[in-house]
Order: sequence, then structure tokens, then C-alpha cells
Amino acid sequence: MGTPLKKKLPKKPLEVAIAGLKFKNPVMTASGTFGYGAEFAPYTGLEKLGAIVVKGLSLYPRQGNPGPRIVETPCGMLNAIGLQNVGVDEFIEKKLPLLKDVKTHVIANIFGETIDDYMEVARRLDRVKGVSALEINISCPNVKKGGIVFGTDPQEAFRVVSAIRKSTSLPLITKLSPNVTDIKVMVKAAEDAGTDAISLINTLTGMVIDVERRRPVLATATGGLSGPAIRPVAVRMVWQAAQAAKVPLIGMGGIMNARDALEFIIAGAAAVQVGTASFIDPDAAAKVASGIEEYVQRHGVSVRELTGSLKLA
Amino acid sequence: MGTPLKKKLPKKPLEVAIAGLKFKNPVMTASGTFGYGAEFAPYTGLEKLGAIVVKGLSLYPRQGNPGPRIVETPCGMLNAIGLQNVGVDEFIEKKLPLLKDVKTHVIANIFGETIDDYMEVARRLDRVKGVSALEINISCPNVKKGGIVFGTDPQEAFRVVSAIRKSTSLPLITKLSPNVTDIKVMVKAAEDAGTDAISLINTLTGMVIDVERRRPVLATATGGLSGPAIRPVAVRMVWQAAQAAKVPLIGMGGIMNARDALEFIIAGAAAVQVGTASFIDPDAAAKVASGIEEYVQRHGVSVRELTGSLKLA
Amino acid sequence: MQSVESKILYNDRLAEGYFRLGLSWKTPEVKAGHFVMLRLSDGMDPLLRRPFGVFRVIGAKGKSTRGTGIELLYRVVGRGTTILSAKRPGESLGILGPLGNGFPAPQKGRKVVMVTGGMGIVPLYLLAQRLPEGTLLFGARSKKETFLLDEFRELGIKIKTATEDGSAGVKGFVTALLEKELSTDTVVYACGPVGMLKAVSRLCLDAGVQCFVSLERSMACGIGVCLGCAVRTINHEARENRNYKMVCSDGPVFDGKDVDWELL
Amino acid sequence: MQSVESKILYNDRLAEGYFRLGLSWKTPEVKAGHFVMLRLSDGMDPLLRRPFGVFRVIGAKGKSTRGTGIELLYRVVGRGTTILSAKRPGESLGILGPLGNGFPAPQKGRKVVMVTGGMGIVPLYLLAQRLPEGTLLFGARSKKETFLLDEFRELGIKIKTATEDGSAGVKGFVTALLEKELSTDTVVYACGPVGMLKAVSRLCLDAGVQCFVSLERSMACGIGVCLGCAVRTINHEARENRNYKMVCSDGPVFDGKDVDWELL
Ligand SMILES: Cc1cc2nc3c(=O)[nH]c(=O)nc-3n(C[C@H](O)[C@H](O)[C@H](O)COP(=O)(O)OP(=O)(O)OC[C@H]3O[C@@H](n4cnc5c(N)ncnc54)[C@H](O)[C@@H]3O)c2cc1C
Ligand SMILES: Cc1cc2nc3c(=O)[nH]c(=O)nc-3n(C[C@H](O)[C@H](O)[C@H](O)COP(=O)(O)OP(=O)(O)OC[C@H]3O[C@@H](n4cnc5c(N)ncnc54)[C@H](O)[C@@H]3O)c2cc1C
Ligand SMILES: Cc1cc2nc3c(=O)[nH]c(=O)nc-3n(C[C@H](O)[C@H](O)[C@H](O)COP(=O)(O)O)c2cc1C
Ligand SMILES: Cc1cc2nc3c(=O)[nH]c(=O)nc-3n(C[C@H](O)[C@H](O)[C@H](O)COP(=O)(O)O)c2cc1C
Ligand code: FES
Ligand code: FES
Repeated sequence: MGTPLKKKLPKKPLEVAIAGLKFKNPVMTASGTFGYGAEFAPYTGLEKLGAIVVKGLSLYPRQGNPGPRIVETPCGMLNAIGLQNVGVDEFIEKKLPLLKDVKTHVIANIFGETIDDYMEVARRLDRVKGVSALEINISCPNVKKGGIVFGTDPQEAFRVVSAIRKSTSLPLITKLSPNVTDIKVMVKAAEDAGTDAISLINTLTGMVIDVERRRPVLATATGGLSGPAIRPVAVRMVWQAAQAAKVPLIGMGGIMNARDALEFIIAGAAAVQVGTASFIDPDAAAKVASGIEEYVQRHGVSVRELTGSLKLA
Repeated sequence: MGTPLKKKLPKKPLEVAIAGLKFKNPVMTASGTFGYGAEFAPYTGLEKLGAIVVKGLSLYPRQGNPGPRIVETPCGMLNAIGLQNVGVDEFIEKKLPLLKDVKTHVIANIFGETIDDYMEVARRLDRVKGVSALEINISCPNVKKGGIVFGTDPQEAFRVVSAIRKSTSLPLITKLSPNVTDIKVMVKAAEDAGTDAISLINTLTGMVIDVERRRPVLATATGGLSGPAIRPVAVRMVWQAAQAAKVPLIGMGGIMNARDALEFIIAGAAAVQVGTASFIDPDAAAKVASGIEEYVQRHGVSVRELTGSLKLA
Repeated sequence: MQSVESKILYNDRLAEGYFRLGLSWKTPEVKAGHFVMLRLSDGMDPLLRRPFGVFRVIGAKGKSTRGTGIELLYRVVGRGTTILSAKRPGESLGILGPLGNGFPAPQKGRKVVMVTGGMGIVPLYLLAQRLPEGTLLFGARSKKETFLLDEFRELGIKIKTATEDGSAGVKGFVTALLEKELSTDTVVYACGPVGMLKAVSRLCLDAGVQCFVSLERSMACGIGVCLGCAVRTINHEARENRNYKMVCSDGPVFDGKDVDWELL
Repeated sequence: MQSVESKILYNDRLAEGYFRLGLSWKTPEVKAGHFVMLRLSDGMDPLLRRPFGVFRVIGAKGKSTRGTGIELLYRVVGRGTTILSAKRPGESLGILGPLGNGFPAPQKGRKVVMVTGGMGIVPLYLLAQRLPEGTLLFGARSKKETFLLDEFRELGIKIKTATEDGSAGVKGFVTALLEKELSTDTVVYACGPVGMLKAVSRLCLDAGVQCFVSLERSMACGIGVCLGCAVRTINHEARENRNYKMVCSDGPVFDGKDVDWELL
């Protein structure tokens, strides 16, 4: 199967360019699943990664939610961490320096509860050495707007991304929520606001109930569903987004191995992120990268050529 | 755990009332997963079911989609059957009579490509002996409106349900799609249009790619995701719908056993439907019913009391 | 038809990646070409049952002394079959069956030619057991991929082999062998890779010979209700002449001339 | 810390639902209170690894001749542990560890009292092995639920039992035993049900005795990155004095007085 293309494999067949940056391979870690990066050094080769996307950063340190914060679900997990993080300043001072000798890109994932929050975080990261790009997590409720989620309302998404665009010269990746009727509308909103790339999907909102106690298992009632369970939805959304997008896409959702990652690339993603899989195998992302390399060699086709190469009947 | 309530268990603790009908227990089969009912007679006791919901019916027989129509996914499956069915007339003449001696409700699931289609199917089923209610599948593209899906646009949902409301005296259950930003808006639309009950969720749209061939596995590219993978999303949506709904809810999505079904009931469903599980065990729905009975006895609480009994922190 | 738990009597490795599975089962009558759906894991992944043809009935009249039931033969190709290959005697599996239409018995006086390759040989054994005589044509890439031939020989079946590399029998495709066997009183039963079935079907159609093929499709339910395992068929009499049949309940055996091979 | 595949040396049933698992592992140094995360299935369901305390180190200096590595002790409570209980010697498991902070060694001259119940006994064995002497207080509902006591006795540990039904030791809760053991030179190590830990902690706090508790929480990563296993702790010096610590990486052992028991 898969007749190998006869033509010559281009040089650096794994390399991809997104938002003006070159990545040695298309495999990044997903925010919130890889800590601040250095935690994984004992278990994997950080330099094997195309990029490290760190835990979402806010203006001030955040405590996060009470426990239980996680619960396993069929082929997946729910989390309600509550975006616990050390805050942007401590990240810059203490966490980022740990990665200074690691030859890969570091992407800072950021969020806020108001547009001002977002802008200020972006501003503080601007021109910080060692930060290659910002990924904007818009799956947060806008507290000023009565909790409406930035990521499910195209106007709010446009406003927050436009504002950040003005606060930083760093390349911007807008990370979309899957909890929407039409992902293309969100793609358009982010593009209109000047994003350089789009990543998707964030978690699907889910809930697990302890029927013996008749209570939600998570202290916050609902949480975000990740893992292989959501992969078919994620691949579909990346494919739909690819029909509309002008900027490059970064696909994720349930990637456990190279085969899974290739689904996203073929559907239209220029790169992928590995999330929950890193909990099960801290070397998962590096293994995905080497598996893609094997595929690329076997098929004689570069990742750039594979992107969006899906053939419909 | 689960301190049993001290008070007396009411008579018929499994019985529920929905849309003016009494169901002996809250367990129904989900449309498209139980054929026209009689196919399961060799494997299960049909009378143990609260209701049988039959495969979606259209005005004329439909051939359905080319294959492959199904593909397994992590803890789930995608289907793109294309709503193949014998058509409403043959259903009434040939399929329904096979259930005439089965002492349970039969609910006809209906769909169309235009509002007129829906109305005509509803009209033909009106006053047909042996049909207790209609379940309206609004997860279909409206061909007249350029393919916009009835189930993701509240105005279209309102229009189609209102029209059916006028074509039949049968109780109406509107079945909602989960592929929306805000399920409450859809609940409201269906209620405003006069639905007697709401069932949810239909399948999430998903896609699987054969990376060796770089083609979608399904002939139609995308399909509907069902099975345990989607359960956390389904429970969450039922819980959200319950905050808004005035009419009773029927919950489904990945129910494999009584524990799963109880999640939906506690979240706010008056009854549940068992879908994909019937493929894995044709006796699954009956087993769910007996498992709920065991729970009800053990906890000394009726299903009616359990509905919406979720305690938040 | 029943859905029960069945004990594993044996699960023996035949060759690298090939296993013989004995299942204890007080089965209703099994026809040649019937299949069963097995539940391979207690967990939710893999979720769906997997279809396997019945190789033979064991016990009572059979030769095995290890119990009464059925014997299956399977090849490890993915997650479900990998899990299956690790199961041991005494463990139990959910079994649903017997399912499908099975091969129609040959009419009196017909010369039976069976054509196969790979695991397609499984349902033909039960057919062969019930035949007074017949010929089996086995197509494979090389000698290594031929198997069970001695078992068929013991039943008095004539065996002819075609291998692509010539390492066993004639060099080339099995259809070359088939061509020589076809006469007006022949009936052909074929099970194997879809390409082979298509070629066999075409050959038989051209020669005016009746030909039954056993098809495979991914399945969810196995009992005709999910409508997942559709193949398009041609109804040569009707005007609206193309429609979908279910491999699990209308098949898996179809008359070769009724299958719309374009869509397979 | 490492993430490797490890061979199962033995997986012996101790009692109904209780197993001893020997894993071959060229492990880095293991401290008392360390735990490991095991990958129990190759499939995606169950998806996450499961945490288990290290019971003891085997081989080299240990008594077992079956191999070098670690021994775990587990109780079958759900899907993962059911799968684990069916594994046989020779099969392999993914192992990640050793993880956590472990119990701090007792200061010289301190009288060590260990308090436990149920599987909480697991990490205390390694602690006991490395102690010159000590006392173990075991609380259970009935005699049937007490176990491993002989193993501790062999180490020269004094054992006292409390059962709710009085079928072994004194009748009542283990805290009644503890009360009598507490003096200013005592240090308490506790692992067991959360209710017990809370009661033990309060008792020690009131008596001004240092008390270390080993906590359990559902875990996804085991290495402090998912932030899933949070417990709220009290920093007695700081003004913003409540914050979340991770059981897997800041713990599982905490000073009892620092845990915000309200939220557990
Ligand atoms: C009626 C029928 C009878 C069969 N009889 C036998 C038999 O006697 N012996 C035997 O070894 N196999 C038989 N098969 C095929 C067997 O069902 C598949 O090999 C099995 O389902 C693969 O499961 P898996 O989980 O190991 O593979 P998966 O991990 O599900 O898939 C691995 C590979 O196998 C392919 N595959 C999966 N399911 C099927 C399927 N149903 N049909 C064809 N290809 C599939 C996938 O596309 C993939 O390439 C039969 C199939 C049918 C439909
Ligand atoms: C640091 C640590 C050390 C542990 N050491 C041991 C040990 O030495 N021996 C031992 O038998 N067990 C130990 N446990 C508990 C063990 O991890 C759980 O019993 C196991 O994860 C259950 O998996 P399961 O798939 O069988 O159960 P599941 O099917 O996941 O759940 C079954 C039941 O167990 C509960 N449960 C699930 N995971 C946990 C968990 N992590 N902690 C507490 N309850 C849980 C669930 O709420 C549910 O009620 C330890 C847990 C931790 C956190
Ligand atoms: C425990 C956990 C924490 C997460 N934290 C963040 C976060 O801080 N910011 C963010 O944008 N996404 C966060 N995510 C979402 C992931 O980055 C990713 O979008 C999602 O998990 C889907 O990918 P996966 O299925 O591969 O995990 C988190 C996910 C998990 C499981
Ligand atoms: C093969 C298949 C066919 C289906 N056909 C229909 C249908 O005709 N009408 C409908 O309303 N829902 C249909 N559904 C959706 C189910 O009724 C149900 O809403 C969905 O599968 C979620 O439940 P489950 O996870 O328990 O299967 C179908 C689902 C499957 C898997
Ligand atoms: S497998 Fe369900 S109809 Fe054939
Ligand atoms: S389990 Fe992930 S932080 Fe503790």
C-alpha cells in the first residue's frame, strides 16, 4: 500500500516553517502536558522536539482549582487544573533559563481573564530571549464579559487576538476551542485579527458523575476532555479548518503515535502537538517525531508535501 | 458510600412519564442501533425495554452511502450509514407489525431533507397503531437551504419542529445534535416549537484517515462518533440542557452499562437510550434496565427522584 | 443464533502469526460459510467484536477429543487479533453466532471448484468436509503462504497451487488454474483477497459458470442492524437495479455476478 | 528516575484480591515511600498509568532468588488492577520511577511509630527494614483485614492491632493505640485511608508530635507536570498561606500539620 513517490525526497524532509519560524520537525508538546519543559529532561531528548510549548501562563501566579482535578474516561481523561501556573514573571526568571541550552523553540502559551491581562502577559514576553512565539489560549472565560468564553464567540476571539497583536512583535499562534458549531468562523476571526498560525483543538468540555455519591467527580463539575477518545473530532476539525485557513495550522487532540500525528498532517496541519500521551509515556513526543521520519523516508515525501495531501474519493 | 435514603421506595420505582406516556423503565434503544426491533428478538427480551426507538425513517426508501460506512476509533466508532432505511410506508406495512405483540412503546425516529419531507413522514405515522411517539432527528442537512444542518441552527430547528408539531398529534421528542456551541439555545428552540421532550446527544462529527493511502477511511470522509469515547461530552450536555429545559430529557451517548446510564439520569435525564452498546452485546439495553433496578433498590430511591439529583459542591 | 460466553479449549500457534482457536460451544447447526463475532477484550478498546469464519465443528463427530464446539483459524493482523493470540485455554470469550447465509450446497452432479488464498481458506474447509469430492485451487505469493493443504487432501480434495514466484505449483495467478477447470457443469466457491474474488467472478461470468464468493467488510453488529457492512449489488431483473446488501446478514456469500465490483 | 520496560518476575496471589508483584528492574536507589507508575495495558483503555508504592527491593541484598528488582503489593479494586492480576511472569510492563519524595529518615534517638491500615502498609515496610526498631500500629475492621504483620515482626518491629469488631488486638480505632504511644521524642509515619490519616494528624498536632503522612490522589503523570494530583497545604509562615502541592512530586509524604484536611 501507499505507492512510494518516485521523485527525490527534498532536503530536510521533516522541517516545517510556521509564522516565520523554522522547526526541525513538526512535533511540539501541547501546553499543560509538558510542564515548563525541563521536567522531562530525565525521560526524553528535548532537542528531538520541534518545539516545547509550556504550561499556560497568566499575569500573576495562579493556584488552580481544588481537587479532584482529573478523572480517567474511556480512552481519555478530563482535567480541571484551573490553569495553575507560576505566572509570567517567575516563568521568565526561573523556568525559561532551564531551557537555554536546549536547541529547540520554546513557545509560551498565555491566557487571561480580561483582554488587558492577555495584553500584559504578551507584553512581558515580548523580546524575552528564548521565547520564539506565543500561543494564545482563548478557551478562557472573559470575567469582564460575565464569563462568556473568548474561544466560542468569534467577536471576542477577534478582540483578544487583535489586542495581543498590538502588544507584541512575537509570532502569534491562536489556539482554538472545539466547543463550537463552526470552526471555520473561528479560524476567520483569528486570521482577521492578525494571527500568524492557528492551533487546534483544545479540550472538549465533559463531565463524569460518581453515581454512588451523586456528585461530579471533579470539584469543578466539568472539565476538559483529552486523549485518543477525541482524536476523530480533532482530525475532522483540522480538516474543516484547513478548508478555510490561510495561515498554517498546528493540529492536536489524542495523538499517541506517529500514525495518529500523520492523520492531522494529511488533513492539513503543518505541525502537530502531543498532549496527554506525554503522561503515559514521557518520551511520546520524541517517538512521534522519529515515527514520522520513518514514514517520510518510506514514502519518499516530505512533511511539507504531506500537509493537506488528503485525497477525497 | 451513598447513604441509602431512609424513606420508602415509591411503587413502580422504575416507571417514568415523558410526553404524556408512561414507560415501565427509563431504558430505550437508540435509533439506528436496534434496527426495526424484531431483529433483536433472538438475543434479548424486547419487553424488558422501556421503549424501542427504530431506525430513522424517511418519506421514501433510501439506499444510504457507499462503503466503508464504519470504522472503529478509540473507545468508539464512526458511522456514515447515510440514513439507509426502508421508508415510512414499508415500515408501517412490514416492520411495525412484527412488534405488535411486544408490550413496550415503539418510537419512530424520523428525518427529511426538507421541512416538507419531515411533515409528510410525521403525517403518515400519525394515528398509526403501535407508534407511541415520534423522535425527530434534526441532524440532517436541509437540502433546500443549501445543506445547512437543521440541528445546528436554532431557527431552522424551530421551523422544522413547529411544522411537524402541526402535522401530527403524536408526542414529539426532538433529538439534538452535540455539534453546537451552546446546547441550551437548541433546547429553547425546540421547546418554543412545541416539542414534548428532548433527546440528546446524536453523534459528534469525526474523521479517520488511512495514512498509508492518504484517504479518509469512510467513503463520505466524515461520520458520526458514538460509543463510550463521547460519554463525558454527552453527560455534560445533558447536564447543561437540564439547566434550561422545561420538558423532560432523554439522555444518551456511550452508555455501556447501568452505571453509565445513571450518570445521565442523575445529570437530569428522565430516561436514557442505549446505542452502540447493542452492537457489542445485543442484550445490553435490557441489562442496563436490570442494573438500574438493582441500584434503585439498593439506594431506596426511584428513577423519578434520581433525575437531576446531582449535588454540586 | 445466540450470544453466549464460550470457554477457550485451545489456542495453538500454527505458524508465526497464525493460530487455531478451539471454542467450547453447544452450537446450533453450523453451515459452511457461517461466521461468528467474538468479543476480544473486556475493556472498551478495542470496542467492537471481530468476525471470524468457522473452520470446523469439533467434538461429537469431529476428531478432537478436547471438547465440543467450533474451531476457528486466524491470522494476527491488528490489535484485536493480538489480544486474542495471548488468550489461554480456560479463559472465556463472548461469542455471537452462527451468523450469515453460508454457502449454498452444490446442486447434484456439479463439479465443485474452490478458489482461495490466505485466510480465505477457512470457510472452505467446512464446505469441503461435506462434499463427496472437489478441487481446491490455492493462490499465494510463495510456498510459505500456502497452508492447510494436507488437511484438504485428507478429505479427498484435489489440490492445485499457483504461486507468484513459482515456489510451489504453477507460477502465476490462481485464475490461470481456474480457467482450465471451468466447464458448464462447474460451480465455483471462492473466498480470499478481494482482487482475487473479482478476477474469479469475472472469469466465471464470462464462462457462464456459477460462482459464489464470500466477502469481508468491517463489521460492528454482525446481525444486519447497524447497516455498516454494506456492499453494492446489482439486481439484474429490477430497474432500480443497484442497492446495498449487508455482508453480515445478506452475505457473506454472494453470487459473484450480483456484486458491484466497481465499488469494492 | 527512569521510564523503562520491566519484566514480571512473579505475580502471586496473597489472598483473595491481594497480589505480590515482583518486577525485574535495575533500579536507581529506592527510598521508603517512593512509588512507581505502571502501564497496565497496551491498549488505550485504561489509558493512564497507575501508581503503586514500593514494598521492598529484591535480589542483591534481598532474600528473593527470583531476580533483582522491586516488589509491589496491590489490591484489585478496578479495571487496571484486574488487568494487572491476570499478567504472568515473563510479560513486561512499563515502569516509571522511582517517584516522589519518600519518608524523611527519623532523626537519631527518635522513637518511631508507624500507623497504618489496608494497603497503606506497603511503603512502611521499606521504612521498617531500615530502622533499628519501631512500633507498627495496624487498624482494621476485623482480623481478616490485617496482614503482613509477621513480615514486620521478623524485622523486629513491635506490632499492635486495633480492630473495630475486636477480632484482633484491642477493639476500636487505631488512634486509641496511638494515643498511648505519643511522647515528645516520638515521630509518627502514617499511611492508610484518608480518615485515618486525618485523625492521626490531628492527634499528633495536639500532642506536638511530628507526623508524616503518605497521601493518595488520582494521578495522570506521576512527575509533577499535569498538576492533577493537587492537595491543598498550609504554609504556616507565609501570609498567602494556602496553596496546592502535588502529591506525586511534592509528596506523597507530607508533614501532617501542613495538609489542609478540610479539602481532602
Ligand atoms: C465474515 C468474515 C469472516 C472472517 N473470517 C476470518 C477468519 O476466519 N480468520 C481470520 O484470520 N480473519 C477473518 N476475518 C477477518 C478478521 O475479522 C479481521 O482480521 C479482524 O477483524 C482484524 O481485527 P484486528 O483487531 O486484529 O485488526 P484491526 O486492528 O482492527 O485492523 C488491522 C487491519 O485489519 C483490517 N481489518 C480490520 N477488520 C477487518 C475486517 N472485518 N475485514 C477485513 N479487514 C479488516 C484493518 O483495515 C487493518 O488494516 C473475517 C472477516 C469477515 C468479515
Ligand atoms: C502514591 C500512591 C501509592 C499507591 N500505592 C498502592 C499500593 O502500594 N498498593 C495498592 O494496591 N494500591 C496503591 N495505590 C492505589 C492504586 O493506585 C489504585 O488502587 C489503582 O490506581 C486503582 O486502579 P484500577 O484501575 O484498578 O481502579 P479504577 O478502575 O481506576 O478505580 C477503582 C476505584 O479505585 C479508586 N481509585 C482509582 N485510582 C486511585 C488512586 N490513584 N488512588 C486512590 N483511589 C483510586 C477509584 O476512585 C475507584 O473507586 C497507590 C496510590 C497512590 C496515589
Ligand atoms: C492536564 C492538562 C492541562 C492542560 N493545560 C492547558 C493549558 O494550560 N493551556 C492550553 O492551551 N491547553 C491546555 N491543555 C490542552 C492541551 O494542550 C491539548 O490542547 C489537549 O489536551 C488535546 O490534546 P491531547 O488529546 O493530545 O492531550 C491541557 C490539557 C491537559 C490534559
Ligand atoms: C450505526 C448508527 C446509526 C445511527 N442511526 C441513527 C438514525 O437513524 N437516527 C438517529 O437519530 N440517530 C442515529 N444514530 C445515533 C444514535 O441513535 C445515538 O444518538 C448515538 O449513537 C449516541 O449514542 P451511543 O454512543 O450510545 O451509540 C446512529 C448511530 C449509529 C452508531
Ligand atoms: S455489521 Fe452491522 S449490518 Fe452488518
Ligand atoms: S500526577 Fe501529574 S502532577 Fe501529580
